[in-house]
Amino acid sequence: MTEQPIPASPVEADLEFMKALQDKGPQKPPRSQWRDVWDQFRKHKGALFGGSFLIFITLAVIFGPYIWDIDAKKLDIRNKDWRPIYTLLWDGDAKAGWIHPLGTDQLGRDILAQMLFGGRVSMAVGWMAMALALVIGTAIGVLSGFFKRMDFWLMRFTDLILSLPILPLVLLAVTLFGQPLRSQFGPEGGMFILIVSVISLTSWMQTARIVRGDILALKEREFILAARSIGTTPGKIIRRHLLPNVISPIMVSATLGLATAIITESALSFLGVGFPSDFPTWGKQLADAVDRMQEFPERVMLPGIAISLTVLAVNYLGDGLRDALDPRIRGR
Amino acid sequence: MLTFTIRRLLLSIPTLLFISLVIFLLLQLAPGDPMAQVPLTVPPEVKEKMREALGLGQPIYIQYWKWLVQVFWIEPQVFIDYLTNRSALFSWLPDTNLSDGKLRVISWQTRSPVMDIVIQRMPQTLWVVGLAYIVGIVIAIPIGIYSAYRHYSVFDQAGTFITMVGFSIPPFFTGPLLIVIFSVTLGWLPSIYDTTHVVNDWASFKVQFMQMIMPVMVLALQTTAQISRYMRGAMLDNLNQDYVRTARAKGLKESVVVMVHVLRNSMIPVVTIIALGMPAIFGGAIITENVFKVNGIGQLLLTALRANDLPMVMTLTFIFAVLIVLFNLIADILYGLLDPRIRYD
Amino acid sequence: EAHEGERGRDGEVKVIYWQAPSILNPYLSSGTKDVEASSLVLEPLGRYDETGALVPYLATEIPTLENGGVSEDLKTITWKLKDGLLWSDGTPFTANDVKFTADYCMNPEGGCAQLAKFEGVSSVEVIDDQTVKVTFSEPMPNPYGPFMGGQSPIIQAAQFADCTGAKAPECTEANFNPIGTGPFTVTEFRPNDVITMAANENFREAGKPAFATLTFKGGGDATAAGRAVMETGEFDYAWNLQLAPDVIAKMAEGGKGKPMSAFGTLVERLELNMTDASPDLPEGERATAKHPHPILSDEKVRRALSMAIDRELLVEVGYGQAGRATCNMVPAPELYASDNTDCLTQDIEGAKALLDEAGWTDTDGDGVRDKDGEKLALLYQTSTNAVRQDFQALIKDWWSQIGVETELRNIDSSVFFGGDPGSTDTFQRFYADVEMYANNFDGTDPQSYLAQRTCAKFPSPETQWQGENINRFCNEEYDAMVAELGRTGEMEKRGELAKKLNDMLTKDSYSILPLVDRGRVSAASNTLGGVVLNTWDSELWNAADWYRMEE
Amino acid sequence: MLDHTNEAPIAQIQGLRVEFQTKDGPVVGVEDVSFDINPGETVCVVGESGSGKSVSSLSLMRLVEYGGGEIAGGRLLFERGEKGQIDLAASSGSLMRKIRGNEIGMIFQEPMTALNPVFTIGKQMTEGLRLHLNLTRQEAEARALELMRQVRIPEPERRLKQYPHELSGGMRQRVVIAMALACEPRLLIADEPTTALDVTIQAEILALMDRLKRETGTAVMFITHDMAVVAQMADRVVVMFRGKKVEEGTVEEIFENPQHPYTKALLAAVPKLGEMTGKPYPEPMKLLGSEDKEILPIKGRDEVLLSVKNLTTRFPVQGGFLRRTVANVHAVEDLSFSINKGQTLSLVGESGCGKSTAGRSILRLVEPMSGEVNLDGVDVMALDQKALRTARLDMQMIFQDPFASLNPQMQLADQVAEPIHNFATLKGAEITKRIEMLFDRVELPRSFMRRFPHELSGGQRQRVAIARALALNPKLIIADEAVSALDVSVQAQVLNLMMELQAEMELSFLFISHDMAVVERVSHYVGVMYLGRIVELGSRQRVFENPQHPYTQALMKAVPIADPRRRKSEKDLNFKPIPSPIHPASYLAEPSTYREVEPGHHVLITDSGY
Ligand SMILES: Nc1ncnc2c1ncn2[C@@H]1O[C@H](COP(=O)(O)OP(=O)(O)OP(=O)(O)O)[C@@H](O)[C@H]1O
Ligand SMILES: Nc1ncnc2c1ncn2[C@@H]1O[C@H](COP(=O)(O)OP(=O)(O)OP(=O)(O)O)[C@@H](O)[C@H]1O
Ligand SMILES: [Mg+2]
Ligand SMILES: [Mg+2]
Repeated sequence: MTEQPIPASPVEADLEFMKALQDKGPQKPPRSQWRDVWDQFRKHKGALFGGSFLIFITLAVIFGPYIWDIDAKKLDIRNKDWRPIYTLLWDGDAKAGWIHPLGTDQLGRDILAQMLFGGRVSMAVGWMAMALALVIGTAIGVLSGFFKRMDFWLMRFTDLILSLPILPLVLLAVTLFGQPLRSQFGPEGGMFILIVSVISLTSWMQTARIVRGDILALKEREFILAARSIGTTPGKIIRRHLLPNVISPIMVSATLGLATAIITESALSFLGVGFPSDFPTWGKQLADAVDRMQEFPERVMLPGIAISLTVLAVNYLGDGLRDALDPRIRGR
Repeated sequence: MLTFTIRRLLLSIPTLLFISLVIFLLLQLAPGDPMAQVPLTVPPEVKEKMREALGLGQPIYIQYWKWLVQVFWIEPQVFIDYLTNRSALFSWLPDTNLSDGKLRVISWQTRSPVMDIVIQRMPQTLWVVGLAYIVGIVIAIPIGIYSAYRHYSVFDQAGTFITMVGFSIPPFFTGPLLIVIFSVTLGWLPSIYDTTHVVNDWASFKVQFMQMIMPVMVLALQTTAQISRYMRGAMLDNLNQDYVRTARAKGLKESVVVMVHVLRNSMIPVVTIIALGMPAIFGGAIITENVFKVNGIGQLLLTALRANDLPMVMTLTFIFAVLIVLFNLIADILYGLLDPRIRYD
Repeated sequence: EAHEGERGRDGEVKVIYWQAPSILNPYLSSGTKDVEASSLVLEPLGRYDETGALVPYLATEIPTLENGGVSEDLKTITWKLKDGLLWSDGTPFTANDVKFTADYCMNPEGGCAQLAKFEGVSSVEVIDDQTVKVTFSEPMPNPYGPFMGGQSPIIQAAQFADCTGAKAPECTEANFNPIGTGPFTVTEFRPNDVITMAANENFREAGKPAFATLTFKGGGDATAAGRAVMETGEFDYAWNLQLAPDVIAKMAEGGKGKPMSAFGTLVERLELNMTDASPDLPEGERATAKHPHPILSDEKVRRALSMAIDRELLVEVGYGQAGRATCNMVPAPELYASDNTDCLTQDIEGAKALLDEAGWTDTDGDGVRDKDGEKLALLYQTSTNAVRQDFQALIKDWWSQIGVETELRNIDSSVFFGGDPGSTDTFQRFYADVEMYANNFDGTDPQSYLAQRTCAKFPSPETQWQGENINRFCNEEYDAMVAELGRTGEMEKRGELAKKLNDMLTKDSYSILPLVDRGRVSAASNTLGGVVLNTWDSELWNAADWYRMEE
Repeated sequence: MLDHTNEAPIAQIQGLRVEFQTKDGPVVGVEDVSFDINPGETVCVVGESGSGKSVSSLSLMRLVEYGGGEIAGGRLLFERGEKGQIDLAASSGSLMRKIRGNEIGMIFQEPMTALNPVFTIGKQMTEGLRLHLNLTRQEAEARALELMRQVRIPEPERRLKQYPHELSGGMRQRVVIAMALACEPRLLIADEPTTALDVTIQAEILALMDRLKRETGTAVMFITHDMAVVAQMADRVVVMFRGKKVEEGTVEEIFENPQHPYTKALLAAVPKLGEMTGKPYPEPMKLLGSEDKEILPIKGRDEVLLSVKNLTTRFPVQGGFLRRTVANVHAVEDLSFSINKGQTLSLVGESGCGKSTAGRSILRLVEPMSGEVNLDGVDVMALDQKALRTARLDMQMIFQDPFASLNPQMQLADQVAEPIHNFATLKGAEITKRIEMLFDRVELPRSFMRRFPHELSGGQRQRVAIARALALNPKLIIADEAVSALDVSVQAQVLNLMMELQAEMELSFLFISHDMAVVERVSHYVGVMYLGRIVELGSRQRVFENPQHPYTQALMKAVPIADPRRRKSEKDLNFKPIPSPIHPASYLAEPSTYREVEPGHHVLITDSGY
């Protein structure tokens, strides 16, 4: 107490301590919420990488086909089996050149064009299926967590879907809805809708379970009771109070969901119920190239790396967004 | 706890009946024909006769009812007969012949009882898929623990990276890749799994070990990716709890604090996640089994699907559903057992 | 010869089939994998050899008109069995077993998969222990259906006595472990997985088989099977490697084994739908004779489509050594194969001219021809399979060069080839304009194969979409000629007729566009001797002659 | 105060400085703090939340490191008896592990979370014993049992085999104390050991610690922000403020002659039981720094706003195979009272006696089993769900934990506006105006409207909760432990705010609390609850000055008084454990009958279970 720096006037000092006893507010001036989110997000290096990569790949697959305007489906059988340009580095005689920087496949289709176009499809399927699965999973999870009466049956419904074999399901969907969708949206559009629906309909269960668990815990929190006491309707409680607080597990599911969707799409092509055969997707390129893995490793590596990097990017982006969207973490 | 278990078990019976009905209808509605693999040289009239012999002409509800009776009434009788006649445990009981002359669930492809084949397939599935699950868990848990303990360290980042890459690469790529490297190029490991191999001494164990490495590793990669994420999350949740500080204030070693106090709490959610993943083991791994020719349940399901062998698909799917419902219950019970705060009445 | 010696001297031989056998009774499954696996155990009276010639197995000789085994009226055939034949369980093999086999398959409740082999059989009589006579209700120019080839081997009467009719599927033990006369006996059968076999101690030829045991592994895919034989050397024989030629060539570099190929009657073809399958038509009228196809009914268009295709290139891309470009439905045997080779040269310009001639021109400049406001657009479907998808891509490309727009579609083969009348995606239903698949005929006689294209065999709603005339080709002249073929016993004459029929379907009408005569590629280890690849019968037809050799 | 001055201090903190590395750069937790702890002495460290009390104590244990802190300067001298003096700040990790739990014991604030939920009490107690004293399992268990007896846990044998959640909060805290004492440490650090506990249990624990200190001669560093507790326990007091020590002295010096303005302000904010004696109406507190405000008693009106009759709420306990109700938790049993307009009725009682349930039952946030609730002429019990929602326009609730009762993901303005949106009482710009008005009203700067709850201090958060409750202009506010979680100084301000609002807007409060001093300050009427029943009901003055029911009397005795000269001795305390409110389904609860001891002062005469 001896070393206390004594302020100039004792009265002033008193007042200062008096004020100190009042509530201490935040020292920093308030800022726009989105500025804040962005600032927090920027601090997360992984998220920045993930975000930039995703933007890059999205732009690439959207605009790439206009810039690199070789038709991905165009056959050029005389120029088949080109190697990527970099093979020239160690093998001067390799069949490679700038016309096909990443080489061509066994029918002479340009691999770069296929990657770009295939990425477009894979990304679209991945995002759509993931989004739909999240919506379904979250809805089921919230409903069964929030309404006790529905819980048992919704969870048993989840068990049911978990145990359904996907292959007959796809075949059934193709039979029942294939024709109408084809005539409505064309063969590719129709298949797209079908694949997206099937993938999402069979991959929401994990999300539902996790969300349900979190909702069960959140429901007991006091602010939900508070919301009820001020007359908030259940619908609004769910929308305004519960959902924003389960963002984090949903983000995690989203990350895994995107990967699963891209891979499931390729597995479907693999099993022969996917897109028309001349319609490239990353998954299909990967599956098709497995047989020639030794001769043409690039044909598996390129789509493989593209899928992995996308998934990683989404994962990091998810981490960063989760931190950025949570005001508690953001404040720190 | 006991009443809880019994109640849930009883409630699961109607659930399972309903699930079986849905699966049955799904399979009925799905296109596909058990004659699809019959060569085109066989004329349609003959195919029609073959279909009739399989009982395909009957109305759907009769087919379903038959299946129900066979699965719920006759198969248990067969099991009892087996117990009293042949099993080591109960053969002292008078031999029963409950199932004699009764029609069991017969596969259309093999014309033999589905259950026999399923039982025949169990060992390799359990060996490979089960071991992969265990290996995956054994690898994942330390990774998860250490990543959480050294949160945001290089190790944590690398762990995240590798597990996510592992998760995002499909097994139909990793499988052949390993085969090309280890079987074709290096010649160290067999590329084809021998299901008839019997382990009876050290040498044969080594052979078994060699042929299991690759499929186990491919499958374990996926498990590791998932479980280590959960483990890390659970550890992170618990590392900041007050009781950890209490434990440290007692002067306990850091290893004891983390490996006893924190781990025990973090294992509760992870163990239930692990339990929920168990049905998948019995379900086999369709793609990996196919790549390495392990020919377990997954491959059985795939061939049955390809051949539209409905009794087989139906029974396998149903067994899978039973396991899912059962392990859901087990996960709940485990949660109650592991966490003393939770009590079911 | 090197392979002589005592039975079982060469230890183990390992065979891999990427489709796993599910049953060893060929009468309950006609799946190739099951028939071939069982051919190691069960034997017919005679087989086709690699040239398609008939060779006696359990019979002393092949009965013919010349040797009197076949009656003049073509209504009976009498087989004489070899002396002293024993089943693998040591009991004697008699004519009774042969008769039983026929009864077993012809039982109306049994759902016998090989019933077609016994078509027209009115009775089978046991003359004595060594002689059996088959009587047909109609004259049979080709009486070698029953007991000939891997699909109708003889099963043991004693073993299957209680397994006839509706009880057939219940005899799991018999169906999994049939007692036979072949070189091997089943030790353990794991359905859809693996079969272990041991040499048959009672096999009729001394010193055979050379191998004491045989492991028959099933499952996986063709790539893995090929790899196991040619690259890692884990297996001795891999069946039917349906892989792209460059993939097979790469595998062969592994040096542990080599691919072999042989040709049969399997032809990959395009079927052009003669009826309108447009979804705008009401259900029940789609793809039926009521509505002829608006585009493909014109022979010029069909011809143009055929001319645009470079079949040699297809072979190069998809089959390599294992394929030959062909213009024929019946590519073999020589007696029946037409010399038609017109289609082999691609002629894009000619095709364009033909389309112009037919009135299809590109009026709106979008690269797709049209006529009367309708586009020349086709839906082209096939089953899911890597090579077929490559073919689709190539053909689509060629057709686009002549101004035809093509939409591709592939369907899971279990649906496509399944006869589910409820599914719109079966190949019989043909809700598309063009369809690609492969078909062949059993044995060496194409009569019933050609008869598939008669007007009466249309798949239609009335027949639950069953029927073999897939593209709904209908020509009275053709029907009459098929009837004539059925009455003709003289070989020369039969050959003439078959060729004419073949030409009517292909180069005269272009209603079917044959693409590739598909051979069979299998691989054998460098150390496996005695393998003769045979496409007319089971590939394992001469497993008794296999042996191990030094590299 | 014991005379140990001739001995060397057990612990000397000299110029301690602790820094935390955060994303925004280093943060100083404590700066240049020095004080000594002598043998056998209790040093109380007081100060508001965040002043560095915990950080100082954790530094002494060298546990700050695990929270991301770093001892950046100063010495922590610790006297180890024969082994001499060492500087803890410079000791190795292994030496620290020998000292922790062995020579220095620590008791933490939260009894609910300080114990590992998945290990038995026995395991957690013996762990340290076996480690430090090298005891065998049996020996350790015997010692644990002895310790349990020492801290007076009933049925100690059974407790050792139980899990933490099976014990009540008080028992758990005793276990934590026993654990800290296990190895007979030379120094015991108690970081707010009673903050989370009921008065009665707090009194017991304080008495227990006092006795243990006397019996074992351990030095105690006692951290708290509750001045009443300080008055009860301390020999010497260290006052901390913003990471610095501002004053140090004996307990009498501090209380009777505080030097530092901060200490003075702190003491002024502490409500003292008995301060209101003789005053019929509640009045706001006189706080330093706002002396200029006039203090007026709040009279209210004599019109009944809320009347509750025979309210009973039971929670069914389901069991058995068919999940039938086998027993009931009799949370609220035959409760009757009324609240006048503009007045406050307080419900006091121990944890679990049914106070919250009573409050929630009135709002029908839990469905009562029977009874009548009449709010300004509306029969609340008869309303359907829709009408009930509308009825809630008139009655609002403020919850105990200001952090838990606000949605962490929503901006404050939205949270305050939510009830308005729900009932669409206002539209468009009017809403904004109203929110601004409310923020002004609860004395929050308008700039806070766009913030999130975690960016506010506890008191500010509670103000937001109050603003939300006021948004609809309710007639009745149920304040369920609305100030229990707040710092004294902040608590005083919030209480004053509530009282001001009451005076101004004629609000009625149902004030639920277990803090007798606070209740004395704010209420017109008081109901003392025990096991779901009101055991005594009357005007605050009568109940406090003339408690009749034995439970009320015991409760009053347990309340610590912020005056070092009025310390309670352990002998005064006599608490029975609360019986279980769970009764089998067949149980018939008897109706409550009351005796009117004075006009308006009722005492339960039927069995209360006490
Ligand atoms: N892990 C940490 N990271 C960053 N700052 C911290 C951390 N722990 C404490 N602090 C800071 O150190 C200061 C002192 O905190 P401390 O916990 O000692 O307060 P306290 O007096 O114990 O308060 P309370 O009464 O709320 O327990 C605070 O300003 C706090 O912000
Ligand atoms: N939802 C519920 N289900 C079952 N029992 C409950 C429920 N809520 C409260 N109880 C029980 O009712 C009794 C009264 O609880 P209540 O929360 O009203 O007490 P309280 O006086 O508010 O205590 P505290 O001071 O700890 O908040 C307790 O025994 C409690 O366990
Ligand atoms: Mg503290
Ligand atoms: Mg309460």
